[in-house]
Amino acid sequence: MSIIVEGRILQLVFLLGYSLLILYGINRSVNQGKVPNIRQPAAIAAIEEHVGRAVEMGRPVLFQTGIGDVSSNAGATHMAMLGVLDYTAKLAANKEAKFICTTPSPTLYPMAEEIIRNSFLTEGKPDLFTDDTIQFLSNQQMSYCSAVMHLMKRENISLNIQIGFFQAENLITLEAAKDSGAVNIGGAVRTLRIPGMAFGCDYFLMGEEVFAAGAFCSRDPLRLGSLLGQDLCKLAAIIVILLGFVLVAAGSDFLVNLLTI
Amino acid sequence: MAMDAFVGEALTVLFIILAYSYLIKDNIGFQFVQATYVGFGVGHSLVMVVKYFSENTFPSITSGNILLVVPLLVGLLLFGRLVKGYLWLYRYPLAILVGVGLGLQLRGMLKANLIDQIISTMNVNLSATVDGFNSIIIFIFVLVSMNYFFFTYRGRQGSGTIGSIQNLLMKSGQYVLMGAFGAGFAAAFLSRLAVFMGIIEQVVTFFGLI
Amino acid sequence: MSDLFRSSRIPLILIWVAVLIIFGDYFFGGVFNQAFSTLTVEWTVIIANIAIIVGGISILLRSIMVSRRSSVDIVERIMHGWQVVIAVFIFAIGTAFGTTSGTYNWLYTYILLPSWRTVYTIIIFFMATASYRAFRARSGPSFVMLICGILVLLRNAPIGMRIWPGFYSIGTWILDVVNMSGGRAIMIGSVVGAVSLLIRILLGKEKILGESE
Amino acid sequence: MSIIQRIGYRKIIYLLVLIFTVTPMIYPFGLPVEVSTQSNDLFNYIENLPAGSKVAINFAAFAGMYPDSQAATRAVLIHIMKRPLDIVLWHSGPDGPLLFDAEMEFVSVGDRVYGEDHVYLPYVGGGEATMAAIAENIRGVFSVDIDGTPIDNIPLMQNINRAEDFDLILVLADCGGATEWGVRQWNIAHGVSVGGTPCSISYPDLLPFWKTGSIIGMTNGVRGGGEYELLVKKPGPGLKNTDVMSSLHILFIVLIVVGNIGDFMKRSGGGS
Repeated sequence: MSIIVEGRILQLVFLLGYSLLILYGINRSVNQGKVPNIRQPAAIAAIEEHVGRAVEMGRPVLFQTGIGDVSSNAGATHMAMLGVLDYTAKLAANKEAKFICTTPSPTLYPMAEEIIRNSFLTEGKPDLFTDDTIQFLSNQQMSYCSAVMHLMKRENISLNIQIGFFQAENLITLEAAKDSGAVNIGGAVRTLRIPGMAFGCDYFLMGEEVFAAGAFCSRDPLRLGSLLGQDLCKLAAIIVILLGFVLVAAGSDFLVNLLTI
Repeated sequence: MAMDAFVGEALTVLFIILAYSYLIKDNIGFQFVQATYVGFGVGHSLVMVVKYFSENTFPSITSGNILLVVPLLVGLLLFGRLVKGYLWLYRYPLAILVGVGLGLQLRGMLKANLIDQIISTMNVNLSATVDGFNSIIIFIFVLVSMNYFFFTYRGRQGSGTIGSIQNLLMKSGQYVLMGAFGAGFAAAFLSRLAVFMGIIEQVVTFFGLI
Repeated sequence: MSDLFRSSRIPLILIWVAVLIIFGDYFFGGVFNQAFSTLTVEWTVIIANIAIIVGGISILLRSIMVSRRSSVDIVERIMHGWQVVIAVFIFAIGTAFGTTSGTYNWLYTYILLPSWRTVYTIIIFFMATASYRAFRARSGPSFVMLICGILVLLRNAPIGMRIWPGFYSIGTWILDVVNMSGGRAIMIGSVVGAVSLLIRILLGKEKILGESE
Repeated sequence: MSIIQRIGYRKIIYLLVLIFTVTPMIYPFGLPVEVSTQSNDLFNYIENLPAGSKVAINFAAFAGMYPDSQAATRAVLIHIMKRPLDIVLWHSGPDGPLLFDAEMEFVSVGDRVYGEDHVYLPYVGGGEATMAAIAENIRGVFSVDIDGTPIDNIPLMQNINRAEDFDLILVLADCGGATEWGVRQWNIAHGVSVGGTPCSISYPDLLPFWKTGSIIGMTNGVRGGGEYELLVKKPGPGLKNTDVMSSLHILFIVLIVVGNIGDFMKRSGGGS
């Protein structure tokens, strides 16, 4: 019979179709220069507003990088976090707000330091980078929590940003920030981490919004292009569902059977 | 109770009290417990992996499949990550792990996460039963929630009917997703609660309260 | 020549080969199946288990480094030192006496289990204080989340059914319909994200193979 | 309000958590549990498996989170050991072997013969790739069983090579994705049905797989344990602690509601 294993033909069609849509998005943005513009996510707009507020109140802004787990799918979350870090550091340097970044991760520490240094440089304010701008507190989960809680109280922070790969300790730091009167802006990709983040934050990004925010902040044509491709893939899925619904309502399960050949 | 069991139970209760002393203030007792479990955990996982290799892989190399030496050697290149200047060696076995890992995950997701979910969503049963009602609700909720995750369309979403329809779909998608995460919070709480009950039960039985 | 090996060009080719074998086996079977079996059964299982050893040793090496650095405060240095000592001690006992021996079982049951589970459950206390202090219904959606969270809590608690039987059916409905629909939308999105990530890796655009030297 | 300010709301809430946990342990009021559809499906599927069917068990327990699915895992083990099924069990977490031995003290093996009715294979790491490798060629991954006996000498393992030789795979005590690996590498790739006792943090993410049929049934953490204990009529840790579960759930709901009302009054009253 056909060379493709029976029952998997449509899966191959979806795989190739999705790959082409994403390549189309990337090619259109990177090679043809038509970079898609995406609306500023609400949480990123909130960062801008609250960094301004921090300057007025003379209280520092805190950015946490999250745990540096090296598993392959967390890599994409780190890239998005570093994009937001770059965006926030430039904002803080531009408005001359006191900026503090804490990390429990030895792997993320050098990457974050390099990004903050460059951001301050491009904004023409390299002297803002002091030695407590980025602090490696401890790679033990709970010791990191208590260190961050003390820092929040001591520095009397007005904004706490936690967008990235976090584990259970994010609840502790969110509550400590709320306790010291700060605004929480957070983001989590994994579904088991989103409820804690959603409950504790004033503004937050859920699931793929974290990647969209990272792409928006880094303005990298490749990521923005792949976002357009991903939207087209989701649109294709919605169209197939709608088509299937109409057929099922009309009593024919042609599409349902087609999808399983 | 046998002597070593009693000493063991006493030690367990001591560890529990030391650990929960963190709630009053982060202290050396707590950090000792945390360092113990991290160190013990690493030691234990190394014991178990070495046990697997010594009983399964090495015998099958010596007894028959001599070719297994090649993946073993390639695997040892992973140690390049620990030696300054040899990071490039580490990338060869890592490439295999990344390629196999993502490949296996994606090929399974195509049916489990995509096609099966699409079929189950479109397969609405229109009978006037609770099940029928639920299947229509699920159909609407899935489409609306998917609408929340459109990023590039939102760029052109200005005024006019299309813009407001899109906004309405996205807003209602947000409501469905937030309801779903409320259920997620209850699950996360239930998960830790059971472990917590076991700990408190150990302390309570040790002091003979029940 | 040596910088060809140092660059990530050949590893990228390895990723291409692995992905082609895996999808080849899944969609076409036949000759791919033998390559797939060798790749997963003989290669990946061994490399993945060696990765666990490398991961464990890198944690210990980092602890040794921290415990030797004078800028770190003394308590943390001692604790990192203790971490390495107990890891080596447990490894020695485990390989010498075997994990089914009495002493190993005793150490495991009365030292590892309580210390791991207590650190894991401390979050319950913080969930309680966060419930009181941080969980706020600020907007419409977060109000819906709070209500659904409470309704599922009432469904999971056996007492919920005693207060009002409706709590069980409403909570189950939220799990089986609302949570399932939201989860399904995220699932479909995760497939799209995985395809996009794989394509960016195959194009060599993702820094997944670590920084160059 | 000065007392609360002086001691601080945190310490008071910590005390409340302790009180609401210890009291129902000392004075249990014993409430039954409703059995959910998913737990029922798992029970009926195992109950209706014809005699001599082969069941693979991936014991995926991790020391820290095991108590959450321990009650359900014990109840399923009791149930499956009673039925005339051939069982091949292996471990995907380093803590598996020790936790499994401790668990089997509560499970009677009846007149089963080791090596003919059930086999325990060792721990092997490697996550989803190893799960796929076992499905492809179990003899390539394991040369010996957990006691070191070569697989070729074990009668039960004679005609077992691939996932297709099994009728069901149970992923027990999974808290980190092992059930999803089972769905992707055993159900999708080889057509074997998946059942399991996941801990409740992974339960909501697995519901869509139950809806599409890849997962035939599953329990929901400690609450599912109580439900399955009812089904196998063997009370255990699940049913014993239902009252503590209830009291702590109520405490949490009260804290959330009081926190929000307080905040609402302060905002509308003080207008801050």
